[in-house]
Amino acid sequence: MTNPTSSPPPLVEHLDRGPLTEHEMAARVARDIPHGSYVNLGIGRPTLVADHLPDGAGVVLHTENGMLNMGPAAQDGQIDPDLINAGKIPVTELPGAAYFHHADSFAMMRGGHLDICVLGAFQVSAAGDLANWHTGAPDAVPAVGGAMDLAIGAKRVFVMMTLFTKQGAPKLVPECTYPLTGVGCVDRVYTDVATFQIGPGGATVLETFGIPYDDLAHRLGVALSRQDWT
Amino acid sequence: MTNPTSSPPPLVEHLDRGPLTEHEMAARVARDIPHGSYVNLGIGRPTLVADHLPDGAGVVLHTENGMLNMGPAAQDGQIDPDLINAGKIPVTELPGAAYFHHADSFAMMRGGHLDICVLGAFQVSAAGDLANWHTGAPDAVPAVGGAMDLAIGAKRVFVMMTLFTKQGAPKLVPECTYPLTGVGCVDRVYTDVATFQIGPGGATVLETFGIPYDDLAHRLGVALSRQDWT
Amino acid sequence: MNVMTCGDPDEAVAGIEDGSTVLVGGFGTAGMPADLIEALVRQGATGLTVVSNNAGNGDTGLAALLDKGRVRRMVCSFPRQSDSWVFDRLYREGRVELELVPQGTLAERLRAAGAGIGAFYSPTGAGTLLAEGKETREIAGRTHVLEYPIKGDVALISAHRADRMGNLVYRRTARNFGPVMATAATTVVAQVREIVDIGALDPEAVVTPGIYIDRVVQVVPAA
Amino acid sequence: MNVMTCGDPDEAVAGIEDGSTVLVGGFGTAGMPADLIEALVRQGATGLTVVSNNAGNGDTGLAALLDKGRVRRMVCSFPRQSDSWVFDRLYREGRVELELVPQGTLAERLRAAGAGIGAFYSPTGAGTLLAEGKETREIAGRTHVLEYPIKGDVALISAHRADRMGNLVYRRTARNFGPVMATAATTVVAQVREIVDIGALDPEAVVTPGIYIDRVVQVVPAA
Repeated sequence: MTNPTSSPPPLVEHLDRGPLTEHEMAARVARDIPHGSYVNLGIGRPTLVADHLPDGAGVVLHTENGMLNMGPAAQDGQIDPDLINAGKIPVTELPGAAYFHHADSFAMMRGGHLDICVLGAFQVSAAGDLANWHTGAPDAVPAVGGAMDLAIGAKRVFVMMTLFTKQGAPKLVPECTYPLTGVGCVDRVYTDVATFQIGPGGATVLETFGIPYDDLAHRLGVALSRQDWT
Repeated sequence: MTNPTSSPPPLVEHLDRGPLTEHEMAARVARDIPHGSYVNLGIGRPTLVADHLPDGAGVVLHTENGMLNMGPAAQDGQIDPDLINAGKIPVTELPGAAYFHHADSFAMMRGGHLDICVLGAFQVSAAGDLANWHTGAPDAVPAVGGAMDLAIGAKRVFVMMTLFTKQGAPKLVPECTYPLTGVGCVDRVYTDVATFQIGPGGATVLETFGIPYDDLAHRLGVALSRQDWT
Repeated sequence: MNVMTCGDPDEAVAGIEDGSTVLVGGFGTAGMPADLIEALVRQGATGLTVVSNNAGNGDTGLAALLDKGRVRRMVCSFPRQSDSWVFDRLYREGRVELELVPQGTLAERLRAAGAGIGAFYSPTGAGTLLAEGKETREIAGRTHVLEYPIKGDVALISAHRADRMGNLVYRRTARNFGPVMATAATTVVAQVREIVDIGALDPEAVVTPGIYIDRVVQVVPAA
Repeated sequence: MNVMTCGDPDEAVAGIEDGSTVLVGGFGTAGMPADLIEALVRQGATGLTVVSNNAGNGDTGLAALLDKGRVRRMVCSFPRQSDSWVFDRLYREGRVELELVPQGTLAERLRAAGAGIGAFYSPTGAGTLLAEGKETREIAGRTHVLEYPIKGDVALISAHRADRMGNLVYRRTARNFGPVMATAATTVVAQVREIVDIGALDPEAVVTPGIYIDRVVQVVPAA
């Protein structure tokens, strides 16, 4: 496998369309998951990625509560309280599944055996720091779950999020202001208006959706780079 | 369970007989294994203890190569190369057995879940230090196996050995001269001529076989104590 | 030692002392030993430290135990859930302490307690709030956090089947924390759906060997 | 990633480089990947570090690899056996290095490599020759030794059955080091007695999930 994070492809500006919908973002992430990968999809929006993996992709889904080869969400007649995903949603089992306990499941994750995990985020820094577990609000009940293990465990960490908050604040930032989940752990950021690669030199824009690179760079308060066609 | 190591019983001198044979030593050890104990028997002489556990003793044998509820040595028709004990001897499986890998097996041991292990020894010190893996001879190929894990892992460590070498040197010593297997780990020492309890105050003689206490104390260069009938 | 087969969950939790650290299995409701927790509520022990992935759902189980003021301290990874209103209230009122532990670190600290590991270095949480005040060390160019074992006085777990030696098998993702918690407590109590004869479980498929189990009780599964 | 089903053991060990660290499963001959070791002898890689519980029996397998001078260093717990004459000779002649590791520490260091644990404190070996030069720490009144992971470039293991995703089940005490070594190497090669279709193994009884396995080869069991 060649490592797609090593040398970014030339920038593509998709200006004939608007920002990606949630499902288009999920499809965009799915396109970057190599055949046969072992993948953990975080709770919430990243779960949608499963719906966009083509038949025969050979992708094996891990759920950190102790299973490989997890199938789609259970339909009415299939619901089994003993078979849930990390979001506690009833799911199904595919042929070739395996069950294991929590220490083994997180050993698998922490030991770097998962090829990719896809996570949501409040903020990602240009250095790849991730903040996705805690808003830092004083009255919030903090809860971390497996977020910190996922952030540092997988071979490649993909973040999937809208690029701006509802209030218009950028979520790709020079430094996270929310409490961190992991330091320097993010490899790619898939958003509605652009896809970023995070590397030693910071954030490189791979493509934009409905916005030219220069406008994007202007809206974000982060140093960006781009690879031009040569 | 009351802890038999806490207050030694009064000394019994068996003077109407000679030293114990190997099988009598094994039977003596077996007598001190409570009903339902989980026990690991070291390679060699300690293996004999299994032959002296009464029917219905409910003792479950652990073998550190990954099994609980190990049965007796395999007879001709029963030999299965996949089923061996820690001494690499073909054994059998009893109903209620369980198999596990080496990390789990030694976690069980190191985590203090085995009630008793019975080991051979080159030397035991009055402070309970054990030397049973290496003579220290310069041309010896060193090999330790699971000895150090067994020595520190079980709730109680019983040593079974002759009290003197063939040359007549005591094997219960003020300080071990052979390289140590574990520090302060031995609880009981079962020998052909006496049984010792090792505690904070050193070695207490529980019983002798064919030798009066005073003669034993004279032959051993170790401070001993005894509990008299009150 | 010998496994005790209990007649009901109340017998199974008898003797749990005030101030105990109780490990409670389950991830959400999967693998949650609901009958044992209800019995613990009846049993009355208080001042408990409860170690569990979550901090109760709705008004039953752990939530009921919390609501009755029996829990001094929760050690968990994900207390906040859509229906964790009891914990949320007590936490905001300052009536329960919380030690928040990343889920994998929680599992590994429990394993360490069961495996006789004195402490371990993990990269999880390095550079975050949850590593504040903890010792760190650079190993192979990466910051690691020193983590210590979590040992329980009691573990309450749920499994699918037990044999009369206490060997356990689980079912699907209900396995979760049961096997590690079973190794990490002085007294381990398992509720199971069925107790089978010795020899009825496949020795290759036993997940928790009976050596870890002290008490077993068969409960009728909720319909 | 995708598991490669190999036609024969030679294909399965192709590409192992000089100077590699090779983890070799088995305890004595149980679980020993004999066909893969023979193929490694033919393959020719040299300057190897071999991590295995024992250091070869008789004149075949690891003993043959040692005899051909391919092994620079052995990491094992019990090299000396009644029939380990090849290792014994090379060791006495100073032609092979030995790192002697207590058996449980060997297993746990392999697990640590697979589980992303940077280092751990173990009470095993404290105060003995085998802890000399190692960092120690008092934890809960007991001396612990700091131990680091053992990671392999390649692991050669033996299992009973594999499915086409690389899920493995073992048989009886032949399980031994296979499951931990499978987690601890960059490339993991398993020889099995039978390859079965996906779905033919009980998901509750899979011991090594396919995520850990890179290559599988079916071998004919010795009669």
